[in-house]
Amino acid sequence: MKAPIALAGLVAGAALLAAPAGADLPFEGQTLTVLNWNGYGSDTELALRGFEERTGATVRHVYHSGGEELRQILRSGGIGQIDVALPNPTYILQMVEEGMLQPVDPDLLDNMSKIAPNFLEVDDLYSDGALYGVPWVWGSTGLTYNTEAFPEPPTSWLVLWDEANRGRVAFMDSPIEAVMLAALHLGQDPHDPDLDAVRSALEELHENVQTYWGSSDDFNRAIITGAVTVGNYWSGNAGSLIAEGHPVGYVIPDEGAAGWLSTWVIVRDAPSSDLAHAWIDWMISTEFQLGWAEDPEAGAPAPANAEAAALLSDAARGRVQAYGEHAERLSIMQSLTPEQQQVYTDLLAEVKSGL
Amino acid sequence: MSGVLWRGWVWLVLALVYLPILALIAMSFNASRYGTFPFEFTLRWYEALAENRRLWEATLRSLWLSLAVAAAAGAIGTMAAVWMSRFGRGGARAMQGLLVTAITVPWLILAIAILLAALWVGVGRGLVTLFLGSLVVAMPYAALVVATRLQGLGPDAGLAARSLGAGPVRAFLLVTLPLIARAVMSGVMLAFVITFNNFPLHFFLAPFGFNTLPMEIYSYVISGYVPDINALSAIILGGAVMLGLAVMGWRRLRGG
Amino acid sequence: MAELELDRVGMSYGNTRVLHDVSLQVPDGRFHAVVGPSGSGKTSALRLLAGFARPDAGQVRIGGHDVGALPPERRDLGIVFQNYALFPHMDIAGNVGFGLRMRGAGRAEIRRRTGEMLELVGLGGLGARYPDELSGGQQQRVALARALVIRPKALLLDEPLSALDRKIRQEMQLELRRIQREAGVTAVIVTHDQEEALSLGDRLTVLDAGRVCQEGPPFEVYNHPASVFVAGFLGNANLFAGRVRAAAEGRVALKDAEAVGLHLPPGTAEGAAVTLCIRPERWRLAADAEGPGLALAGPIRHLHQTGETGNGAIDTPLGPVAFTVLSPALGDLATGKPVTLHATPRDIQVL
Amino acid sequence: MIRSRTGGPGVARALRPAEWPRLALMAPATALLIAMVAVPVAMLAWFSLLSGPGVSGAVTGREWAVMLDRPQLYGGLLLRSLALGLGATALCILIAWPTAWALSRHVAPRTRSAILALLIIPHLTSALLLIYAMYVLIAPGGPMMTALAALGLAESRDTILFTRWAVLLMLTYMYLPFMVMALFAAIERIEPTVLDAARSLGASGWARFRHIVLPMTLPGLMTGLVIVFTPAAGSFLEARILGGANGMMFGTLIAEQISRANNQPRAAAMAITLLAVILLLLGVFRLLAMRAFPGAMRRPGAHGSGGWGG
Repeated sequence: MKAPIALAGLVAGAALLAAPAGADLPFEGQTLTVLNWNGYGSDTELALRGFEERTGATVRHVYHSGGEELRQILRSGGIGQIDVALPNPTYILQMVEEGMLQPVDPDLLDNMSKIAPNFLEVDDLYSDGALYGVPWVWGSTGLTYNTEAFPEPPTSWLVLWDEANRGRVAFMDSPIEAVMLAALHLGQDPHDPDLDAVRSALEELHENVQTYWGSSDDFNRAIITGAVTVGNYWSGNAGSLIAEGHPVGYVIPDEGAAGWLSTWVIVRDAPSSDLAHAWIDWMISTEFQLGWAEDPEAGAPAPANAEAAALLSDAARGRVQAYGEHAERLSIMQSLTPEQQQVYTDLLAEVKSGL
Repeated sequence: MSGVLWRGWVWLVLALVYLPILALIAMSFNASRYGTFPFEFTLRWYEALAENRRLWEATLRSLWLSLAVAAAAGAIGTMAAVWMSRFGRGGARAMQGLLVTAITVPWLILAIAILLAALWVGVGRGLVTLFLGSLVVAMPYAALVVATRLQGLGPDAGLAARSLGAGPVRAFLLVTLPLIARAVMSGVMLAFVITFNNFPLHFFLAPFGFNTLPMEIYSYVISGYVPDINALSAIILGGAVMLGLAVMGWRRLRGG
Repeated sequence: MAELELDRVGMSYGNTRVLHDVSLQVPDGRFHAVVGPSGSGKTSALRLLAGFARPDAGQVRIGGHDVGALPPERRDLGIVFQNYALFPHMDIAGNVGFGLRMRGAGRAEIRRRTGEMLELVGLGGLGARYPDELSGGQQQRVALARALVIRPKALLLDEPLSALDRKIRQEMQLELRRIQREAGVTAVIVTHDQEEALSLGDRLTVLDAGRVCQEGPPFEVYNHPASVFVAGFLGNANLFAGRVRAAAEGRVALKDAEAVGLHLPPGTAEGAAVTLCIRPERWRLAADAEGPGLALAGPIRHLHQTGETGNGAIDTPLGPVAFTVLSPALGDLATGKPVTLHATPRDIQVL
Repeated sequence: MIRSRTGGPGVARALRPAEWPRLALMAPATALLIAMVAVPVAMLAWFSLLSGPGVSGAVTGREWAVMLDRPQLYGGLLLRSLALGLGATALCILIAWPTAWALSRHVAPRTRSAILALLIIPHLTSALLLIYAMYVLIAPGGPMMTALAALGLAESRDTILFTRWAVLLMLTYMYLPFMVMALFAAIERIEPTVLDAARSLGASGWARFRHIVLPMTLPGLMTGLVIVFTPAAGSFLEARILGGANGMMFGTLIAEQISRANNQPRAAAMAITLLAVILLLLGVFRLLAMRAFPGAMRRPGAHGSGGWGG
């Protein structure tokens, strides 16, 4: 009984050893450095192993905790060390201006054709006609609530300001999201609001906020344990909570919500531009996008790959909150000028300090 | 009677210090990924940890960075301490002032100062910046530990060796160094521990992609985590305490 | 001022009994020395008087009152510790004035009395120094001044001179005696140094293993030790084992030697084992044995001069015998030269 | 040989060959301290005057103007940081003092060294692990809240996590063992007979503490103050992870200036402000201590070997 198993193991081992030598892997021994959020798809086993099998290259991750920090990492030495990054398209133009990015060559991406056309129409992806960002996934930052505390789904952002929810709100620690949400709440143009009004709205909101969440874990923990009952949260992650059976609901309020797109960019002076293209091609492949979205614990947003989106199981479709009617009420985030960014950052910092 | 109250207080404080640590270890065996109850025993997170290459790689990275820094800090610190105790005169006090000042500056502020200076020079983040920054934080501890020992020792032994015909280098290597070996070891260990633990410096000075263990833990805690970090923390904290107790037990056995 | 009294006290640390039935009486204004080897219980006795320890049995009395329940801070005793126990963070004036401060004395009074006391101990003008800037002898004086300035009911001294050099120690013994007289304070000194005990105390108590061995004036105790232990502990002694041969005549037989005529204590039984004790300085050098008493002859084994006196020993059938002579007499002696030592019955103690 | 370098009249001397090895002993440490501490910290002052981003802008002093323009925010955060730092230090002293005393006077030496080791060991691993352990402990629905809820003392969803109290608790927890060490070392140095002497002179329990024990442990207390207050007031992680909406500290904002706002000059200006205020406060404490107990803060051994009292 034992001998055949040992033998089988030996054969399998030999096959494994032989495989890399036999297969013609184009990037054998190279390393790709990815700049991303922690736990945002690209560092799953699926992503790493799939890429290694295809290219022979290993992947290294550098983590950031927000778009501002992402750019900061590139500014302070990341260029030349990091190959690809995953900014929100609102940052792309400015990053091009700062000389942080190099154009993506769509001809090197076999899966480019599968991306839903509407995502490729976003202006922020292009500079001087050249493509810089490749759409990957998309989602919204909507109202997420505890269904036990709110048997009737709330339909307006007003609920965050409601005095009844003092100390029960989790609010996202992101300047641009904060400003856009306050603007929507105030009925203003989310892309060009009256900042004084926004400031006082956020200061008022601060009274209700229990925590400014910085990670999906912060939010998950807070809402599952009941420490908070309502907040603004990403669609995909909220979908995962719902799928896991937690008493959580997710809506796009009547005022609308911020919509976002995650796009891959290639950093200027990337150690290997070809490898970077190979990576992006893998990331937007139907196989990866479907695999990620179908993993019930991964908290994946909606795939930008139309083929993958069409193949989604119902369960996965529910999790990623990729419903057409949602999209209509979304205000897709737009680029900010450096001045705006500084102002937004200072504004949120001041509100958060409570002083 | 009052002695009982005093001792009770000590045990109470000890218990409180260990409360979070024990809670963490307990929760590392809890199935809920959000650390909630009811408690359901599982080894799942330890299994996940065993497969988590990132955490192990970060642990190794932290270990060798700390080892390298500790070795350098021990050497440079011992040299400075010897200089202070034997030749320093007025300079010793100035040197001591510098060492103590270096210890007094909060790590966050020092990290930012070094980062900005490194950017200004054009070096920026990098292994060299990280190494030198860690070294300058750890070295004063090693130097002060050795200097204290040398001060307690006095120059007699070294002078005696000199009077018996040993040259200054041989006198140091054969007589003084063995006498301060334990202090040097303590200094090196202290430097190791401080480097291992110095998150602010790692956070601002490490080159991108060079995530030390504290940085990995930070990124887990800040940007969403998997409970295998509970398992790793439990192993490190539990392991450190076990190691400490083992060392003490060994010393006791040897001592009596 | 008051008399101090330990009345049949017993004391234990855990299961170890350190004092058995110890009594001590120090009349008002007297200087009493308690002497014994380390572990004899002398420090425990002092701690009982001071109030740092409680007796298991018996009473501690100060001025006739039982103070068993009184904590040390309310006993009004001045204590000088072996290591002086000066407060390192206070200057000398602060140290000396501390007890007055604790008693709520006014600033001016503290300054005046502190100054007076520093003058008394010979440290006038050093009030602003710190303890670590003084020599050992000076620190000792500060400790004394600090204990005396509160005008204590009594002064307790715990090995106060043991940390000092020999020369300063002798000087300080005289000083201590002078200051105690001038202050007129009852004092108890605890020491393992017999010389110190003999020169300081009006009376002397010898302790061993937690029991009182002998009590009396120094001269008395030294010259008439009550036991082999006391004889050996207080100064040097040549001890010879013997057996009573003719009690009526006072004859005692020593090993391998002639019987010796002595004044035996009344009631000594025939055949009883006794020990003869002869202090080295009691020997007379004699050309040959004459008169009653004990004579021992033999070659000089060694000699050395210590100052005004010289010490030596001769080899005898009874073993080496120590003697002390005044320095001038040393001139006639040389190692190896045979001499005879003679002691009259008055010089011989029978134990 | 060793004593050959007696200073002589202050004539500029050429270094004799024999002195080179000596200088080589101190050169690496000195170079390191100057290049990596003195120069960068001094340069913060210069960087703070530039206009960002980066450290190559023109000298404008803009960031100081911004900070002065918003005294409520920057001053308020600074005060909060100092208050949290001082609060944690005070709590550390209150808890550590009796602990150190009990260890020194009421615990057998063997047990004592074991307890001291057990106290310090977890704190030598990684601050982040401890913060994280505290997070797990006090998280809503976590062990502590569940236990309190079971006792009917609180609701399990309530927690002090994400409040200033959590930050204060964490800072106290983080630095307590170091304060115990500092005070223990100081208390060990008080000879028991010194306290007996004070007693015999009429000092009651409180008076002995006030006049003997407190001043004699003052140097240890000052050491403790430096090793607790300085890092506590300059911390940012504790507030970042446990502080939530209300726990923001000055250090958190400094770190954000670098990692988020890309405003290095403001980070420099804030860092130098914090450093100056901390050093100033430490100086004031030292002065107050010297006022209250002039003899206690002397350097020991004016007659002895001289000390680098640590």
